[in-house]
Amino acid sequence: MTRRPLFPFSLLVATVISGAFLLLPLIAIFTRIPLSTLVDQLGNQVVLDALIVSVKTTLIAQALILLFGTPTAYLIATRQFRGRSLAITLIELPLVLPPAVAGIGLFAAFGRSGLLGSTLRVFGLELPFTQTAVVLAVAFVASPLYVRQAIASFEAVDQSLVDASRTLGASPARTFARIALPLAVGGLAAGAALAFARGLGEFGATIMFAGSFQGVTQTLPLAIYAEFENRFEVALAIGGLLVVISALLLVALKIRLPWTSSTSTSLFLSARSRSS
Amino acid sequence: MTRRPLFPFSLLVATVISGAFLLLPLIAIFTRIPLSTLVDQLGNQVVLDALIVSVKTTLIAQALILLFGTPTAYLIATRQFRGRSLAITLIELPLVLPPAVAGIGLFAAFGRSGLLGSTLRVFGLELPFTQTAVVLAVAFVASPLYVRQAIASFEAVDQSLVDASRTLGASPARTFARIALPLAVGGLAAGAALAFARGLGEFGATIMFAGSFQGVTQTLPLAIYAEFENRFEVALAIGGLLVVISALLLVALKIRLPWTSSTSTSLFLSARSRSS
Amino acid sequence: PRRTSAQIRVLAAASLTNVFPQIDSTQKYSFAGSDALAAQIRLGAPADVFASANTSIPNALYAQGFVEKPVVFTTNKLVLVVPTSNPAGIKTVFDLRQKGIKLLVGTPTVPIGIYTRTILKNLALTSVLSNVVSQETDVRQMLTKVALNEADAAFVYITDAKTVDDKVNVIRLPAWAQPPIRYGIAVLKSTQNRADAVAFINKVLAKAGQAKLRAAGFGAVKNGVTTYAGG
Amino acid sequence: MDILNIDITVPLRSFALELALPLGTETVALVGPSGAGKSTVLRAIAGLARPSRGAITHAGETWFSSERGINLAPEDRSVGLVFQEYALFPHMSVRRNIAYGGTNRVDELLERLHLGALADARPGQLSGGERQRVALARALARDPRVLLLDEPLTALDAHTKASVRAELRELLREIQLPTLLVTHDFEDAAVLAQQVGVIVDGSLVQIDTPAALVAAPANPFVASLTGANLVEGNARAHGDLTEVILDEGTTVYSTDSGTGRVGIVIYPWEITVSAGKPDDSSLNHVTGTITSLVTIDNRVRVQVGPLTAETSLGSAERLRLKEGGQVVASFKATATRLLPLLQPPR
Amino acid sequence: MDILNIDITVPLRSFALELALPLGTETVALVGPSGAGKSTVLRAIAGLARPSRGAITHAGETWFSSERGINLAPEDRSVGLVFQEYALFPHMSVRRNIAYGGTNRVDELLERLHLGALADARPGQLSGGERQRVALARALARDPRVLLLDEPLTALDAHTKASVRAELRELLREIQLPTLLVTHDFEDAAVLAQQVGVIVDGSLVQIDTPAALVAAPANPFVASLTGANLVEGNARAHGDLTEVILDEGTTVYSTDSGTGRVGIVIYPWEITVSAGKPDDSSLNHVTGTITSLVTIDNRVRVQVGPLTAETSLGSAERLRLKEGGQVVASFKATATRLLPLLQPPR
Ligand SMILES: Nc1ncnc2c1ncn2[C@@H]1O[C@H](COP(=O)(O)OP(=O)(O)OP(=O)(O)O)[C@@H](O)[C@H]1O
Ligand SMILES: Nc1ncnc2c1ncn2[C@@H]1O[C@H](COP(=O)(O)OP(=O)(O)OP(=O)(O)O)[C@@H](O)[C@H]1O
Ligand SMILES: [Mg+2]
Ligand SMILES: [Mg+2]
Repeated sequence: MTRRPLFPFSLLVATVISGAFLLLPLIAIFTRIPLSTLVDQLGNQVVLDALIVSVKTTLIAQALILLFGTPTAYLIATRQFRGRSLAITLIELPLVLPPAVAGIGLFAAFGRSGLLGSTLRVFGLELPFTQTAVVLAVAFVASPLYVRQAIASFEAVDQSLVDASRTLGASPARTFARIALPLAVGGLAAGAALAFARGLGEFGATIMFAGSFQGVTQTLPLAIYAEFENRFEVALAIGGLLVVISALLLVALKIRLPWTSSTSTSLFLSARSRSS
Repeated sequence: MTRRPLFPFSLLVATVISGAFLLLPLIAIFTRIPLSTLVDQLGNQVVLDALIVSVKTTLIAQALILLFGTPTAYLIATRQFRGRSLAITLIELPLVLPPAVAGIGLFAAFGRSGLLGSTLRVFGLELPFTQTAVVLAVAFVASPLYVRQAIASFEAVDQSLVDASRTLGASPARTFARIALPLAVGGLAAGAALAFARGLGEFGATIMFAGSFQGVTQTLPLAIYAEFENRFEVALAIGGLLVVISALLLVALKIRLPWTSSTSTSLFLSARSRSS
Repeated sequence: PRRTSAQIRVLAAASLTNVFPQIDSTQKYSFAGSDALAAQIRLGAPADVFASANTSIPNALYAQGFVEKPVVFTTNKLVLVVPTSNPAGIKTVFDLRQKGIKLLVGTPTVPIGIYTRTILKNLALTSVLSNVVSQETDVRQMLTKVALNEADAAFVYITDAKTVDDKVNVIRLPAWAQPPIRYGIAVLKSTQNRADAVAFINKVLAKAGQAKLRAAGFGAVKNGVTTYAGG
Repeated sequence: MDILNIDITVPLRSFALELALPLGTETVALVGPSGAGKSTVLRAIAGLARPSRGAITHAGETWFSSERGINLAPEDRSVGLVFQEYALFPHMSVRRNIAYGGTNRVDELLERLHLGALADARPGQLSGGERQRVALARALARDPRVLLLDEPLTALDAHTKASVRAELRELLREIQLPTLLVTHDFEDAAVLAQQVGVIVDGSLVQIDTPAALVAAPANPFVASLTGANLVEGNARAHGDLTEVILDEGTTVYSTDSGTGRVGIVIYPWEITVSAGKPDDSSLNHVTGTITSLVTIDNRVRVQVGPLTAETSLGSAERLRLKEGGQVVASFKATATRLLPLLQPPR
Repeated sequence: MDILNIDITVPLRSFALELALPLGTETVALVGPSGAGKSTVLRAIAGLARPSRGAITHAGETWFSSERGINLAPEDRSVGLVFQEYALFPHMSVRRNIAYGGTNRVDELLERLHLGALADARPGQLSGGERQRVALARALARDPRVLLLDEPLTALDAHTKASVRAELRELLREIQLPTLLVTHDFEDAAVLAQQVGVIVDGSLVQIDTPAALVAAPANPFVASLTGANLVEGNARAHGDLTEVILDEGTTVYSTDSGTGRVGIVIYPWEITVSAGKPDDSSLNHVTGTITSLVTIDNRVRVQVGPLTAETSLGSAERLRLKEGGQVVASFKATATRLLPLLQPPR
C-alpha cells in the first residue's frame, strides 16, 4: 500500500524540477530588475525604437511564415511522395545552425556576393543591413517550428471531410480555405505561437545578416546587447519587457476559436474509426 | 478550365519558395567551404575537443530532457487542472528569451550570487563555467521544444487503452511504461529530434553561462565563434560539419520503431481532437 | 621554492584569442566580448583574471568591487578594413565620404564604437557616419561581413584585422588621430587562486609576454608596470 | 444469491446516472439510447468513473463507498472489462495482449477462444470477430470475478455477428460469472442475457426477462426497442375496455386501462392483414392503403397507415398484397397495450 | 434505361476490384464482407479513387476513361455521396453544411428532411439519425445526378434504425435517381434496394433481387448473409436426388445436383422441429439435443446439432421445447440447396 503513490509522486517531483528549472531563470531575471527600471524603459527612445522594429519585423516575418509555410505544410501533409521524411528533416535543419552560421548562410545565399546576389541586384535589391534582412533572418530561424507543427495539424484533418467537400462541388482551393484551414487552425495557432516566440527572441542571425541600426534593424534582443556594456540593468529590463510582451502574446494566441472545442469529440471518433 | 490548376500550382510555388528559402543558406554555406577544409577539421584538435564536448553535453542534456521532460509532459497531458494552458505557455516562454538573456537568467538562478546560489554552495556545487553549465544551458533552451511535443503525443494516446491497462490489473506506473510510452514513442522521438537540433546549435546562453573553455565548455558553435578570429574557412567548415552531423542524427532519429507507422495516423488524429 | 600552480580561469577579450595561449598555454581561457565577460563577472562567475579590450570596463568593475585595481597591459590601434575585392574602391579613410558606401562601426556603447567616433572626430570625418549601415557590438562580426564582401568598410582593431588579412585589405590610419586604446587586466576579487592569478598577469606583463603581444600586432605600453600589484 | 451489489449515483453532463442493481452469477444486459449512461455503469464498476454517492460491494468486499471513503483503484478490483472498440494494445501480439492481464492461463485461453493460430499476430491484422475474442480472452486472463462487456457485438459485420453471438452465449454460460453486457440491440440482449435492464437518461426504467419486456413494455422507448408499433391517441373508459381515438382518426379498443393522452403499443406479428374485415375475434381494424411491402426472410412487413404488420410470405402471396392496395389491418384488444406518455416519445 | 455505366478495375492492397454495373433510376445495394471493396466502388464513381482501367459514363458524359485519359475531378461529377460516418463539417451549422453543396434548395431540404428546427445547431449536438438526415440533405443540395450512400444506417442505434430506414426508403423512391447503397446488413439491403449486388474480394459474385438471393444464394457468403444454415459434406448422385453425407455423419438429400465437397444451405424457417420423425413430406431428418433456445419477437430459434431452426412461439410452447431435450429437425430435399465450395467458407 505504501508503494502505490510512488509513481504519481515521482511524476510530480519530475514536474516540479522541470518547472523550477525552466521558470527560475525567468523569475531570477525579474528579481534583478528594479520595477522602476522596467517601467522607465517604456520611455527610453532606444527601447521604443527597438520595440517598434521588433514588432514590425516579427509581424511581417510571421505573416510570411504563415503565407508560405501554410501551403508548404499543406502540400507535404496531403501528398504522399518519396523522400517525404527527408523533406521534413530538411525543414528542421535550420534549427541546428548556430546563429552566426545561420547569418553567414543568409549572406552566402542572399548577400550581394551570395548565390542569388546578382539576381537580386537585377531587381535593385540589396538585402543585408535592411529591415528586410531582419525579416528574413527571423523567418529563417522561426519558420521550421511553424511548418513542422502545421504539417502535423493538416495531417490530422479528417480525410473524409476533405473528400466530402470535393464531392459537394468544392474545388481543392475552396476545400482548403473552407474545410482544412478552419479545422487545422488550433494546431496552426500553436505552431505560430512557437515560431513567434522564437522569432521575437532571435538575435544571432539577425545581427549577422541585418546588422544593428537603431530604428531600422535594431530589434529588442539587439538593443539588449547594445546596452550590456553601459547599463546592465537596462539590458535586463529590456529582456524582462520582452518576456512580458511575449507571454501576453502567447496567451492571446491560445484563445481558441469558438467551435474547436465542440468538434473535438466528433473528430476524435472519426479519427479512432480510421485507425482501427 | 485554365483556372483549375491555379491552386495546386500556387501550393507548389509556395512550397518551392519556402524550400528554397530554408535550404539555400545551407547549400550556400557548403559552396563556401573547400571540401578539403571540411575533411581537415576532423584532424583539428580544437574541433575534436569541441566535438567531444558538444556530443557529450548534448547527449547528457538530451538524457535529462527525456528524464524530466517526459514525466512532466505525461502529468500535464493526463491531468485536467486549472491553469493548464498557462502552464504550457510558461513552458514555451524560454524560447522567447534572447540567448544572452537566457544565459543571464541561468546565472541569476544558479550562479554563485543567484537565487539558488547559496543552496548549491552547501552541496559544494559551483555551476557556471563547468560542463554542467553547458548541459543546463542546452537543456534550458532545448527542452521546451521536447516537452511541448511530448504533451501532444501523450494526449494522443487512446484513453481507452490506458483504461484497459488499469482494469487488467496494471498500476499507473506499469500502464505508463508498457502502454503510454510505447504508443507515444513516435511523437516523443520527433520532439527529441527538434530539441536535439536546437541543443546542438545552441550558442548564446552557453557562452554566457558556461564560458568557452576549450575541452571543457567549448562546444562546436563556440569553437566556430573562436575560429572566426583565426581562420574564417575553418569556422565555416565546422559549421558545415555540424550541419552534416545533425542531419545524420535527425534522419537516424526518424527511423521509427516497427509498429509506430501503423499507429502514427491515429496518434495524430486523436491529438488534434483533444488539443483543439 | 615554486609551489605547483593550479590552472586558473582567464576571461579575456575576444581579440586576445590567439595571443594569450601563446603567452601561457597552461591556463583555461574563455574568450568573448568584454561586455559579456563583465556581465558574467557581475553575476558572480567563478574566474580569476579578467583581461578587457579597454580600461573603462575593468575600472568600472573595480569601482563596484568586483575586481582588484586593473593595470594596462597592452594597446591596440584602429584600422580600416575593406574587402580584397574592394568594390567601393576605398584607398584611404577619406574615401569613406563617398555616398552609398556600406560602412560598419561599433555602437557608441562598446569600446570599438567609442574609439571609432574619436578617431573620426580627430580626422574631422564625422560626416561619414551617415554611411553607417550597422552599429555593431562585435569586432569579429564586422570583419566577417567585410571578409564576405557584404560591407564596404569597417573600423576594427589592427590585431583582429591581421587574422583575416587574406580576405581583407588593411588601411592604416594616421597615428596622430589614433585614440589611446589600452587593454586593462585585473584579478577578480572572488578568486581562490590569487597567487596564480597574479603570476599569470605578471607573465603577460613580462618581456616575453609583451613580445608575443607585439608579434600579434598589439602595441607596447609606455611606462607600463611590469608587476601586478592589485589592491 | 447476489454477488455484486451496485447502488450508485454518477453525475453526468446533463443528468445523473442513478442505479441500484444486485447481480448474481447471471448475465444482465443493459440496453438504452445512446448517451443514456450505459457505459458509465460499467466504468463506475471497473473504477474508471467515480460515483458521487453510493457503494459497490463484491462478495462482502467494498470496492467503493462514498460513506466510508473507499474507492479501490481499477487494478485492485477484479473486473474483466471488454471495451466497445476492444481497446487492444496495438503494439503487442495477441499473446502478449492476453498475457497483459495475467500469464497463468494464456495458452488455455488461446485454445479455448480458437486464437492459437493468431497468437503472434498484431491486433491490426485481425478481423472484427477475432479482435472480439482476443479482448474477451484478455479480460478473462485476469481471472476476473465480474465480467463487463461494452457493446461487444457492435463492431462486427452483420454476417459474422450471429456466429460470434452464439459463441459468446456459450462462453457466458460456461464461466458462470456475474456479467453486465451493454448493447444497443434488443436481439443481442435477448440472446445473451437472462435479464434485460433498460436505461433511459440515467435511470433504470425497467428490468425483466426479454420475454416480459416484450409482453409489457413499461415505456415508449422499450416498446420501440422491442420492435412494436407505437402510435398516439386519446383514451377514455368504454365499459370494461378503453376506447382510444388515434390521432389519425380511427378508434381502437384496449383491455388495458388509461385516460387522456396515451401511447398505443402493438407488435407487428399481432396484426393480421386481410382484404376485408376478417371474421375473427379481432376488435380493432385499421383500413388503409399499403405504402410499403418488404420481404425479410420468409416474412413480409406491410405498412398500412401508421402501422407495420408482419405476415408470412405465404399469406402475403395468397392475399396478393401489393403496394397501393387497400387492406384492413386487424388486431385484438388484448394485443393493444396502453402506455402513459410521461415524456414525448423520441 | 441505364443512366450510369460503370466498368472499372481498381487495384487495392491485396486484390483488385473489378466491377461492371449498369444502373438505371433504381437503388442497387452493395453488400459484402468488410474490406471487400464496397466503399471503393463509391469512391471510384465519385472521383475519389482512380481506377487503373475502364470507364464510368453518365448519360453520355464520360466521367472517367482510362483509354481516353479522362478523369473528371470529384467536384465536376454530379454525385451526392453520403459517407459512412456522415463526414459533416463540425465547424458549420446544419444550414451551412447543407448550403455547402448548393444554396438554391436549402430551405426546401431543411423542411423536407424535418431539419427546420435544427438549422442552427452544430453537427456535434445532433443525434445519429439527425446527422444522417443532414448528410443526406447536404448531398441532395448539390442536385446530384447519382446518389451514393455508404452504410447510411450503420451508425444508428437499433431502435432508431427502423424508422430512419423507412424514411430513407420513401426518399429514395421519390427522388428517382440512380442510387448505389453500401451496407453490411442484408435486411437493410432488402428494405431499401430493388437489386442487391454481393461483392466478395473485389468481385461481384451475385446480383439479383433480394428474394432471388434468398432463393438461390450463389456462394457461401451470400448464404450466411441471408441468414441460412451452412454446413459442409460430401455429395454423390442418388437417383434423381443428390445424397450428401454431412461431416457430422447424418445423410441428407437434395434436389440440387452436385458431387464431392459441397456446402449445404438450409434456411431456419424451412426446418421443422418435432419430438419424433414427423409425418410430412420432409425427406431429411437430423436428430439431436437442443443446445440453445432463444426467443426473438414471436419466434423461437432452436439450435439442434449444427442446424438452427426457427419456429413460432406457439409451436415451441406446444412442443415444450427446452434446452437439452431430444428433437428431430426436418427439412425438405427441395429446401436443401447445394453450393460448390470453391474457396473455404469464411
Ligand atoms: N466524464 C464525463 N463527465 C460528465 N459527463 C459525461 C462524461 N462522460 C460521458 N458523459 C456523458 O454522460 C452521458 C452518458 O455517457 P455514456 O457513455 O455512459 O452513454 P452510453 O449509454 O454508453 O452511450 P452509447 O450508447 O452512445 O455508448 C452522455 O450524455 C455523455 O455525454
Ligand atoms: N488507397 C488504397 N490503396 C490500396 N488499398 C486500399 C486503399 N484503401 C483501401 N484499401 C484496401 O482495399 C480494400 C477494400 O477497402 P474498402 O474500404 O473498399 O472496403 P469495404 O468493402 O468498404 O469495407 P468495409 O465494409 O469495412 O467498409 C481493403 O482491403 C483495404 O485495405
Ligand atoms: Mg457506451
Ligand atoms: Mg467501407
